[in-house]
This record gives sequence, C-alpha cells and structure tokens, in this order.
Amino acid sequence: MASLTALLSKWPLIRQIRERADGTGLEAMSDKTRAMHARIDDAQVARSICPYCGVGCGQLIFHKDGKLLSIEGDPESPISQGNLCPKGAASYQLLTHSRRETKMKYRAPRAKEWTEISLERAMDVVADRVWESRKRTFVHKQNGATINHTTAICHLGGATLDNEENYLIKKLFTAGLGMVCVSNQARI
Amino acid sequence: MPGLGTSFGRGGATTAQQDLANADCILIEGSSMAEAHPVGFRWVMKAKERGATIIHVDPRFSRTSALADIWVPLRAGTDIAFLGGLVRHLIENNLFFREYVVPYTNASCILSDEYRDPEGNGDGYFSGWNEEKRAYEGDSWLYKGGDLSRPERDLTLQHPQCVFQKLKRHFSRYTPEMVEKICGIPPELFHKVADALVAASGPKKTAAVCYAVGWTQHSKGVQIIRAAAILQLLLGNIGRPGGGILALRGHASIQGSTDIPTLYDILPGYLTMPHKGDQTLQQYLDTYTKKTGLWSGYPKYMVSTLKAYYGKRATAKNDFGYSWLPKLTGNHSFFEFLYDMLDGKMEGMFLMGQNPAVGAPNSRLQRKALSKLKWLVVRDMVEIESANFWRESPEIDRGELKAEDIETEVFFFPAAGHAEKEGAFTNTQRLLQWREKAVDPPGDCRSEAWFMHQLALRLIAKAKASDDSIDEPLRALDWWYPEDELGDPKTEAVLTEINGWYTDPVAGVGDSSGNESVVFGIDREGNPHHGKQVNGFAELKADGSTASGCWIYSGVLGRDGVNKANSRKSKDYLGHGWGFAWPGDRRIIYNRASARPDGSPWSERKKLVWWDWDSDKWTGIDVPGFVKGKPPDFEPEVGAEGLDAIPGDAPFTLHEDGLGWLFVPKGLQDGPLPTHFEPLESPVSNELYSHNTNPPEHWIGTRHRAMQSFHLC
Amino acid sequence: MPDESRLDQLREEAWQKGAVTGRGVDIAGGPIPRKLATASPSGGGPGYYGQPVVKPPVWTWEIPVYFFVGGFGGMSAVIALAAAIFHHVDLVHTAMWVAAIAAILSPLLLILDLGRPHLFINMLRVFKPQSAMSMGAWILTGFGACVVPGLIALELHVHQVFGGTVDQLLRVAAGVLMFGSAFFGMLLATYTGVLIGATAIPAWFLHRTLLPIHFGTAGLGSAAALLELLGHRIAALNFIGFYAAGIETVLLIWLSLDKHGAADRAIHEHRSGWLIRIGEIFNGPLALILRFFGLVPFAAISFLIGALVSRFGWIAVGKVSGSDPESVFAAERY
Amino acid sequence: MLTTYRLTEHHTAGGMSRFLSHLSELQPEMFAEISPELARELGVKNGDYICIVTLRGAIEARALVSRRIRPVHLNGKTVHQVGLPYHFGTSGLVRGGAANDLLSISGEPNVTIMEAKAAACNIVPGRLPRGAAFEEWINKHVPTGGPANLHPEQPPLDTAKGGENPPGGHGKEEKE
Amino acid sequence: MIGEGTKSTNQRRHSYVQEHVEVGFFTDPTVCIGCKACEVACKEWNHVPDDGFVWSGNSYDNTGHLGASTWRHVMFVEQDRQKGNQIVGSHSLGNGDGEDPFRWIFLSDVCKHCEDAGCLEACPTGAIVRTEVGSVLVQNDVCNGCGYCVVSCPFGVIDRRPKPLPDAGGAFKCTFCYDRQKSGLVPACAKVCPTESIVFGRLDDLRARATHRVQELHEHGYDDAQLYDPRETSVGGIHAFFLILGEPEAYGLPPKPQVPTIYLKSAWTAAFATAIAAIIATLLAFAFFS
Repeated sequence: MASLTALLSKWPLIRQIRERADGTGLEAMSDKTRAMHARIDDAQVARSICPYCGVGCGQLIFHKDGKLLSIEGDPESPISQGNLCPKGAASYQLLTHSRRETKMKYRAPRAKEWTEISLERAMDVVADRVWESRKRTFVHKQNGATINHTTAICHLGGATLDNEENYLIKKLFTAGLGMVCVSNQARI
Repeated sequence: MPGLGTSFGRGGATTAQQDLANADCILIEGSSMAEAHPVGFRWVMKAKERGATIIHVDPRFSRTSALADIWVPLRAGTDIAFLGGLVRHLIENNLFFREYVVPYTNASCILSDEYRDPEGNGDGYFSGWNEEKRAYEGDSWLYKGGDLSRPERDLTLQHPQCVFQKLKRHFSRYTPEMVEKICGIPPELFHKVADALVAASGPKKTAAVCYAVGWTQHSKGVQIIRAAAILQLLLGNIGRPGGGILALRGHASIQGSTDIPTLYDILPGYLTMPHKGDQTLQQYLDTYTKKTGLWSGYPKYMVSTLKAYYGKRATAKNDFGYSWLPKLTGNHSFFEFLYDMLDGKMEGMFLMGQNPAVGAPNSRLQRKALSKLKWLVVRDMVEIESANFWRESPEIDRGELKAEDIETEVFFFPAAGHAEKEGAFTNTQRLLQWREKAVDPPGDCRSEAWFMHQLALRLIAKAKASDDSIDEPLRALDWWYPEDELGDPKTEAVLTEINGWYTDPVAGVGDSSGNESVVFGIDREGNPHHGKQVNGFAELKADGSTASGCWIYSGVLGRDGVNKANSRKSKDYLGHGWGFAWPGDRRIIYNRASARPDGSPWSERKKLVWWDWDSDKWTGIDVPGFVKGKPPDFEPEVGAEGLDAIPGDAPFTLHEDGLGWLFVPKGLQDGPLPTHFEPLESPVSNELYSHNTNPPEHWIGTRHRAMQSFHLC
Repeated sequence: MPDESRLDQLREEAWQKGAVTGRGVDIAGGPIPRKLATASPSGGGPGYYGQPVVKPPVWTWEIPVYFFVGGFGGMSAVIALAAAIFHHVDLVHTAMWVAAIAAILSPLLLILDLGRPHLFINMLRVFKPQSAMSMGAWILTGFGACVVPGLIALELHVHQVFGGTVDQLLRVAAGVLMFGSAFFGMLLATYTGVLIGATAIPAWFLHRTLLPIHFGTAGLGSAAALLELLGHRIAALNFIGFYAAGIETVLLIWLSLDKHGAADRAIHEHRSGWLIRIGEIFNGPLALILRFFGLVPFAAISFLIGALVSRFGWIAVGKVSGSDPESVFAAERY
Repeated sequence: MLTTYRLTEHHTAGGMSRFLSHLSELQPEMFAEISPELARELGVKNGDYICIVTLRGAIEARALVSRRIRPVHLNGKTVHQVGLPYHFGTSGLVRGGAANDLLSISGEPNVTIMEAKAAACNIVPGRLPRGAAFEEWINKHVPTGGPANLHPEQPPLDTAKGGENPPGGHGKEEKE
Repeated sequence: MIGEGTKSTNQRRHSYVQEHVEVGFFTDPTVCIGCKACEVACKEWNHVPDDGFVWSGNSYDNTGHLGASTWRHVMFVEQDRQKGNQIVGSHSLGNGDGEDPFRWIFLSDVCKHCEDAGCLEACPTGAIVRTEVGSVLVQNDVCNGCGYCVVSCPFGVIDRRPKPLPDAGGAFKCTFCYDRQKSGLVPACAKVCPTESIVFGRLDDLRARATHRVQELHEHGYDDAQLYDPRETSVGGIHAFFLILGEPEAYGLPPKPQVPTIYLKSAWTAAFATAIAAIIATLLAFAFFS
C-alpha cells in the first residue's frame, strides 16, 4: 500500500492539486530534472591553451578517470578572461570526433589502399628509411669546405607544435642528422 | 620577423593584446582581426567602448569592418602606397611627434655619400644594385664612416644627407592624389584616417597597429611591415602603453616556431645558421658578433647552444662541436626543396602538422611533388589531403595521376591532441604558456615529442653501432631525456635544457625535485647530467661552462625550479605572474621609450616605465627593458663595448646605435626604405616607378620557368 | 554517420543534374546544391531572408483523420443519447457501437502521431485548462471511460444476460454512462477546433471562432450521415443532416467573406486553401441540395467526404501559413 | 584581381575544422565573394556556381553576391576584386576547391613567403568540368589578358598551350 | 585607466537557482562580431547534433533559423542604412555620389524564455516547466513529442527533432543551461562570447543596463537603436531580450507577438455554443421527427 501512495504522490497531478498550481511550475518537474547538475561538477581540471590561433586563450579541460568531459575558457587568463572563439569552443569535438585517426596506417608503393601496421614496426621501418637515405646522400665536403649536410630528407612542420617539440626536431634533424631542408609555416 | 627585427631589434609583437584596450586609435590593416583573432578583438572593442577610433583597411568589408569606425576599401597589394602617403602627410605637415623621433630614432643620423635613393632616376632601385645577380650588394646604405655603433647625428634634422631628409624625399611623391590613383580611395577618406592617427599621437595619446598575413603574404611583405614601423616611430607609439605593432600570428605557436625554429636559416634564439664560408667557430663568430648592443654577447649564446646540443662531447678543443653543424649552401626553404622533390632528388619527407596538398600555394604542383617522393611520413590527427593524395586528389579524379604508378611509401602516424600532451606554446605576444596533460592519447596516437624521441633513440643506437665518420654528430648528440611510462620524454626536462644550466654536474645531486636549484639533474642512464639552472641570458658564458637551448627563453625555468610558463596567477592587467613573456617576462618591449629622455613618464595617462631618482633604478608597471641601474643621462665613453656602449636615452638596445631604425642600413635584401611595387600579377602598371614589381623578388623556379604554368607539370 | 558511398552518389547526381531531387542525406558534405531559400539576388525576401517567423505544425495525416473520427464518434454518442431518450433502441445500439469504435481508434491515431509513442501516458501527468490539448486528452479519456463501459452495460442489458436487480442496475448504469459519453462526446467533437484556433499560426487563430463551429457541426453531420449509411434512414437523422449542411454552407460563405488580407492569404491564394473550400462545398451546399432532392445516401457520402477533406485542408493551410513570414507580420499589424 | 582571406569558422588548411561537424555546418561549402556589378556583368545570381581560373589552375565555388566587396576605379579602369576563403579541400565532412590551387609560388626576398593576397584571375560562370575534359576546358579560359606587367623572372605567357585563347579581359566573353 | 573594469560579468559563479532569482540574457548587436562562438559552445556543452551542411547564400549565415538542433543562431543582416556614424563608402563621406549607405549587423538569436510562454501553457504533458530562475525548460525525459508547443510559440523557436538525428521525436530548445546554473555556472554561450555581446545576469539589472545602453547609443548617432522586449503585448516581456537596430521584421522577429492563450476564450465559447446547439438540434430532431 505504501508503495502505491508513494507512486501516487509522484504523480504531478496530485502535487498540482495539493499546491493548487497550474501545472507549469516546479510541481511538474520530473525527478531526473530535479537531480540535474553540470557533468563537470566533480571532474578534474587541467589548465591548457587553445591549439588554434595565435591569441593564446586559456582553456580549462575537465576530465574524469581518463575521459574528457568538456573544454571551456579559463576565466583567469589575462588575454581571454574565460572567452573562446568558435574554433576554441570546438576543441572538445576536435579531440573526440569519430573521424579522428587512432590507428597507425601504411601505404606500400603503388598500393591502392592503406594497410595496418604496428606502431613499433613502423618506427623501426622509418628509422631504417632515414638511415639509408642519409647514407646515400650525405655530403661531407664540397670543394674543400666541410659542410656535413644532406638535402635529400626534408621536414615540413606546422606551427601548432610545442616549443619543446620544435627544439627536439631541430636538435635531431639539423644537429644530429645534418638535414638542412627543414621548414615550417612561420616565416615572418 | 625581419620586418620588425630590423626596425626595432626583435622579431615579435612589441605589445600585448590586452594593452590594446588603452589605445586611442587602432589601425587594423592586412588582417581581419574580428574573424581571425576574435578573442584578441575583444580588446579592440574595449578600446572602442572607451572612445578609441577603429580603422580597418581591407579590400573586403569583413566582420572587422562592420565593427570599425572607418573602413578603407584599399586595392589588394597597395599597402605601401597608402602607408607611404601617411608618412609623407606626417612629414610635410610637421605632424610627427618630434620630442620622441629626435632622441629615439635614427632620423638624425648622417648617411654615407654613396647612398642613392630611387627618386634619383625614378626606376625604383637603391644604390648597390647588381643586375646579373638580381640583388643589392656593397654597403652604400651604412652611416657616414661605416660604423653603425656611433653615428654622426644632426639633431635639427636639417642636414641634407640625414635620414629624415632622405625619408622626406623618398615619400615626396606619395601625395593623397597618387594614393587615390594607386589604391582607389578618395582623398577625403585618406585625410580622415590621417587626422585620426595624428589626433592619437603625442605625450598623452597613443595608437596601435595590428597586422597579420594580409601584409606578410605579399611579394614585398617585409617592406609593408617596415612602412608600418616607420609610421609608428614617427607617431611616437613604440614601447608605449596602448601603442606598438601587434603581429597577429595565425597559429598557436608561430612565434614559438621562429623563436625555436624548424627553419633552415636560423638556430634557436635567432642565431644565424653557419654558411659554407664559415669554416671555424671563430670565423663564424667574427662575422656575426656586433661590437655594441645586446648582439655583442653572440659568442656566449652560440657556445651555450652548442653545449646544449652536444653536451660533454662539445669541448673548447673541437670548437664545441661546431664542425658537426651542417653548413648551408644556399636557400633551402620549402619552395626551393619543392623543386628538388619535383626532380625526384628528394627521397624522404616528414610532414608534421602541415597540409601542403591544399595549404601551400600552387597545390596542384605540391600534390605532384608529393607523388615523386620515395617515402613520406605524415603525422596528423585526421587523414588530410597530403596523406591521401594518391587516392582522393583532383589529379587522380582527372587521371593526371594514377595510384598504381605513384611510388611514394606513406606512413600515417596518428597524432595526439593538445590536451593529450604537455608543452608550451608561444602566442602572438611572445608569451610562453604551458599546457597541462589531461588524458592519455587514444590508440596509436602519440605526440611529436614521443616520435622524435623514439626516432632519435633508434638512430643513435645505429650510429653507435657504425664507426663511419659521417655519423659522428649523431654519436655526439646529447640525448639525455628521462621518459615517462608512455615513452614520452619529460617535456619539462626539455624546457630545463631550453632555459639553460651550468654544465658541470653537481656530483650525486639533482633529482627532479629541484633542490640545490638543479632540475632534472639525472639523465636516462641515471648519472648526474648538469648543474644549477641559469636565471637569465646575462649569466651565459662563452667558455662552455654554461649551456642554453634558446638564450632568449632563458629565465622560464630558473634556479627556483618553478616552470614560469605554467604560473597561473595574473597579478595585473599586463598578466605578470601568468606565463612567461620572452625576453625576461617583459610584456611591452622597448618600454624605455615610454619615458621621456630625462626618465620621467611622457604623461600621467600613458606612464609605463620611468626612472626613480631616489632609488636610482628603473621602475614601472612592466619589467623595464633597460639596464637596471643605468641612469637616463648616461653617456658611454669612447670605445666602450657591448651594452655599456648604449647611451642612457636609447631604448632599442639590440641595435648597435640603440635607436629605432627609420632607415635600415643593414639586414634587408630589398632596400633600406619601403618602396611601392605592384603585386606580381597586377592588372595595372606601377604609377611611381618604371619597374612594376619588387626587383630582388625571387620568382621561385628560375630553373623551372615553365613549371609555373600548369601545362607542363 | 551515413557512409561515404551515399554521399558520393549524391555528389555525382548533383554534378550531373545541378541539384539533388530526393530527400537525400542531411549531410550535404560539399557541392550538393539545394533550392535556395532566398529568391532575390541580394538575399532579400520578407523578414530575415524569407525565413519563417513562427514554425509550421509537425503533424502528419493521423491528426486530420483523428479530427474526423473523434468528431463523428463524439457526436454519435450525442445522437445515441437522444435516440435513447426517444426509445430508438436499435439506433442507440449502432450509435454506441460507432462511438465506441471511435473512442478506441482516436487514441491509437494520436499515439501513432506522437514523436515518442511509448510516453503517451504522460498526457495525463497534469491537468492544464489553459492547454487545449491537455483538455483534449482528459476529454478523450473521459469519453473513452464512459462509452466503452456504457456499451458493455448496454449490450448486457439488451441481451438480458443477467436477471433481476443486476439488469436494473445495468440499465441505470448504461443510462448514466450514456449521459457521460454524450457530455464528453460533444466536447470531443468541438475541442479540436479550439486546439487549432489557439495557436500562433495566423491562418488558424484568425478563424478561431469559425473552427470549433465547423469541426463540431462537421462531426454532427458525419455522425448522422454514417448512421444513415448504416441503415437508419429516419427523419430525425435527415433533419440533423439538413441542420449540419445548412450551417456548413453558412460557414463557407462566412469564410470567403471574412478575409484578413496577407495574414490569411494561405487560405485565399494558396492551393491548400482550395482543399478547405472543396471540403466545405461537399459538406455544405452539395450535401444540402442532394438531401433536398432526397438522395440521402449520396448526401451522406458527400458530407463525410467534405468533412474529411476540409480537415486535411485546415492542416495543410496551417503548414503553409506557418512558414510564411509575411502573414505573421500582416496579422500582427491589427 | 583575386584576394584570399580566412573565415572564423575554419582553421587554415582545414585539417582541424573541416572534419568537425560543429564547425563545418557553419561554413559548409567553398564560395567566392563577388560584387553585384561583377555579378551583373557575368550574368550570375547569388548562389550560382562559378569557376575561378588562374595560370596555375581552376576551382569551382558558389557565388556569394554582396555589396561588401566593391570594384576599384583606378583612373578610368575598373578592377573587379574577388574574395576567396582558404580552408577547403577534397576530404573531410565538407569539401570544396582549394584556393591554393590558384596561387603562384613566389618568394619574398627576405623570407621567401608566397604572394597569396593578390593575383590575377578569370571568372567563368558554370561548373568545373571533371575528368579529362578539364585540360581542354582550362586552355580555353586561361586569363591571357593577364597582368599588364611581367616580373623579369616571370615565365612569358606564350608558354601556355592552345594559342587560340580569346583576348583577355575579365571573363566578359565566357558568358556561356 | 589601465586595465580596470575588464573583469566580465559572464564569468562569476552564482547561486541564482538556490535563491530563486529571475535571470536573463541581454544581447547587444552593436558589439557582436558574428563569430558564432555561442552556436558552437551551445552545441558542444549540450551535445546537440548537427542539422545539415547546406550552404544558404544568406550572407555568412548557413545555420538558417532556430530549431530542435540549433538553439543559438547568429543572424547576418546586410542593410542599406547607416550604422551610427560609421564611415563606409562615399555616402558617409558627404559626397554621396548615388552609392547608398551600407551596414552589416550580427545578432545572436535564442529562445526568448517569455514571461508568458506559449509553449509552456500549451504543453499537455507538463514536460515544459518554469524553473526557479524564470527560464522555460523542456524536460527531455517527459516530452512525448505531441508537437503542440511547436505551433504555440509566437517566435517559432521550439521544434520537434526529425528522425535521422539522435534522440529524435522529442521537442527541443534552449534550456538556459539549467544544469550549469544549478551548479552555479554561467550558461555556455554567455561564458564564451568574446565581446560580451551576450550578457547573463539578474533580469532587472540587465533591463536597467539595456535602457542605459540605448540612451548611450542614441547620443553616438545610432538613432534607430531600440530595445526588443515586448512587454506591452500579451507575452508580457521576454527574459532573453535584445537591443536591435531598425525594425524587428528585418531580424525575423514578430513586431507584436501574442501568446496563443488569449485566443482560448473566444474559441471555447464558440465550442460550447456549437456543442449545445448540436444537442438541442439532435433532441429537436428526435422530438419532432421520430
């Protein structure tokens, strides 16, 4: 019997009559609505920067046990003060949309389709390719002057890489392998 | 960066975006700021709310023009004519900010007598033009007597051979009527813009200029920025709050990609890459070290960089490994090696976050070049056109390319997103900001740092196995980075190397907790690797006792072990305490110019940095960009070296004379003063000079003349 | 995500024919041109590029059919009551059967039209007099609760299944329930006019007094017509037929005179307006004339067709008027 | 006269925006902004397809006719300007012609950056032919009128095949 | 002078839900830069599906109009009129050689959350409710998709989501980020707006601020600036109100919106009259003709 009255009391009509309301106020709220709260309430926050343009807006990345929940503007950033542009606001989808590639892919010469390959295997093959190409084309001296460079391997980087990544690229490619054809989008 | 670099000394925006709120007039040209930098535009709107005049110069009425007070429908490619007209207007009607221009710029410097300007025979050439080489040479542009450190100056600006008179003569034909003929804007509109800029100049008022690729992507991009630099110097806005030139960068870390460059012609910190002629370190240092100014410390920065690259193996005996650095034999930029790709001479290519198949000019040529490679590594988050050109490009669709005869072997590495790796971006106002890692990257996605680290480990292992002398640099490389569980190198360890340290390791000390001010002191094999951190580039030495990956970033992770790029407590509107602005956390550079020559602020409303007489040091809202204790009336003795050769009233400490360069005596390929030339494909001919386009312009592909038109490739 | 092949198909079709005819995949994904909403070159059109100001109704064919079924169901209960008072037992019997079938068919139609049919019970969560549909839901529930048991009681009573006092009880119950179903029936037939009249669609709310009259009378007429077709050719139903057709003719004249210019141009200029007029002619003048010449079955059929067609017409007019910004602005200038 | 620019809704070559539904639906297709005067001259309505042809290649785009872009009158000569956003390419949720197909590779003396903000082009109403027909079609419409001036290193125009191109001017003849 | 007063009102935490404070949006098109960050932020937070990639040709607006899968819609209006004392083209320079003025206005449209809401009154299931902060919320777990709210909204905001999209069948519209507000956060669109064209706050403060803003604009030459907050009509004012330049029709906004409940009285009287007339007619018929 008790469960019946409980069930009845949950019927908004009863609440409506008891509170003499017109059925449009809080009495018509379902339990799910009453229990509503922002999904980022108990999430961890990582403070980050938007990867899109050069303004450098601060971003708060809410995540919980290894899963992204939402990305919003960082109110304390002196540049953006919590705001973002449409691209910055779409950062969450940038990381979680279904067309994002998560598997290593390889295309053999003359092939028409991609084939699967493991990440470790791919790294070894690339290392071999670099090693052979460098061996074939390295120039130690050119009419007397030591130049120690190869122009047969080139690098074209975007400007959305971190400073540390750029540093490692320059250190390995130029200081290590002697590649000079290293370029990226930033010129002026 | 040569545009701003040559005019003021540093290749970066001179002010901060939030400082735009204090401008009394903002000229946005060569950029649609509301569309490309919407959150940066918030500060322009704050300025507009406070009564600033917003001027947008753009052939297209874009969303920025919708919010601007004045829209100037300029014809594309004629920015120099417009800016030149403004400069002439300032000079002819004596409206420039004289108390600023005379002491702080090289307007008063006397030029050598061989200098000829294009006004002589109206053909658009300066003196020193060599027809066969199609380039300028010789040093006819230097100051009288050839020494840039102590120029002879005529403060009355009357001397016929002084920069000011040359400037006046150079722009004398850029009249408002000429501007109407070239740019297609009526003189009334030109005068409205001129009056707005002049009203926002002087002790109590400042104006700011914002630009982006609308200026840089031209056949005379650098000269357009030079014209803006001259305009801002004449209006007296550089180094002052609400003034300066803001270069709006298109990518999250374009400024970072030129500070720590993956470019062919510079090393981190704008050090020049050695060319074939510089055989020894000493010979290299002699050519690039300047007697006075900050660049006199060139040997300290270069040796520290080499110590960072080669660590213990770089010793004084082997020129600190200078011989291992590759030497340039010409222009190895992307457009040049594109033609090596087309000829099949390029074997391999790494594409990390760029999409030339649609992102680079003449993309049909790009896709064909990609198909000639032997192997191609593409790292991106999605399958971009450059990765599937062999399957889905217009050429495949039209049958010009067939998948079965494209030889290229393509490796597609999925990349980690910005929230899946930590690291620092340098934004458009030279601010290093750290990104904390939130979650691990999914599946096979890895960061570029992981890729480079794993590639380096494999290559160094191969180099150690071989005894071939050409692998010497690889064996000497100091790849010491500790890893985390996913195989990523610890990014903060790389940042400590970029910041710089004392090289001899403190025995048995230095875990990552940063005690004894040593950070990440233990390397991969577990033995101590380096000593205390350096607190700034002033501490760098040329004897190999210090190392620094990038001297201009030094100070970001000093002895206190605090990663300043990750500091998130902004104390004032300029954002001190939030991130680290290079150099030395200075938010508005050349800010010595925000004080009068005698050290007092220009006005109460526009004070930023001033000389505090009783405590005898520079103080202010921003970190002073000057030697702390050098009084404003300091006079250098004759023959002084380095920074002590800079007088007390010279804000631009990177230049040998410490002055803002209206006239660039050295450092540019296409002339000391901006001259208007038509775009390469312009429907009208040049009104001002007999030559239509920028003379030293490389129409890349002289070797492949016909390549340019689509028929033959 | 619809797979790539469908997208490429659409692109090929778009390339040949210049436009995609079929409903296609929502994700145009590139060069699949759709008919442009804006007519004039500079993107003009009334209001904001010709975009609708209010939203057209999302209802499909189930709703007009429900109006029709609910209409004759409700009114046949009324006829059943009148027949019972005047002892036409067989007429009561058929009328109650017709009402019961309508009482079952109507909720099914409504539930079929719902976006989430499994939540139909939520219609009775609250009692909102200010919402015509909430009233409608309660009326339909009341009607169902009265008609079905009423029919059962009537059947048991007529076939004398139980003897004595239980039968007496059944007779009284049938009577009371018949009263209830008539009461709810008449509301069921007319509330639908209020349902449409009290909306933001100009062509509807400008005729909010005509609509209930039209729906109620059409309901009565179709109930009478249906019963006549089921063999009850009695004078009373004929009178009701005359009465209904007469009122419908008056309404037709009123509708064609009461014009509000651009506000309800959907009725007067658009072809959906013709649907209403054909419907009105069928259950108005045509039915009247046919009945006048005594051709009762034809009159009944014409009335039924007219009632159904005009319901479809009103919904179609609502869709047209709802997506026409001009009509909203015109209506609000009063 | 062609100029290129960026949109707020997309990011440079589109790799980080053409694959996201929330951004792609804001700007779903490649378009070219032309002035009402040019539209009248070419007989093109708002939303029609037009092809933009330069020495290097051709792409198709929807015509967005708006007063926001205006012809420039230079001492008697009218120069029409066309605005092209970058961002589009052949993969992702939304696709379109890549503006970079049209631009020349030219290196600014100091930093070898290309000239992307000003180039001469020709506009042909209608859709871009696909497959083999493209080659022959483009010969017909290449802008031989082209730039009045030739940079010393610029290849002479006669290297373009198909001598029978009609005399230049801005697409006036190609109204078919 | 330097830097003060830039702390935005859109970033502060609040407890309006617990205090039952009436909140609202004030949208000012004179500072809106048409960047559509509000559209994207709304879709990102509420996981609203995309509704079609169709190029519209209406200036930069390819979103079309508000609907079940578009809760924020930035409008791009190109008019041949002067915007304040902006200098655009030769007309504004005084030597108007026939070229008429031009202006481009951006306005972010949203559900109006009316004082007297058509959808709220019409909803038979009580799925649409008035929350503690005065906003109008559609409870997705209750709505059975009857579609009556769609025809009852005088602004044409709410719509039923069609089949191929996820969660189809139910009616959807802006929820005023009710879940965020219950946690003390500001709605996603207001938080992200770079130039604070969308301002979130207490309704009365916003109304005061809006009237002050209109006077300020009139002084600066925006003579056709007015507030769109139809308090004199039966809607009784809206909680998400706008400042607009020119007449509301150009933005697709009804000049005098009416809540459909005002039509109930006359409709129900007609209904009762018909019902009674029907009964009488039937009784008479049986009385005289049986």
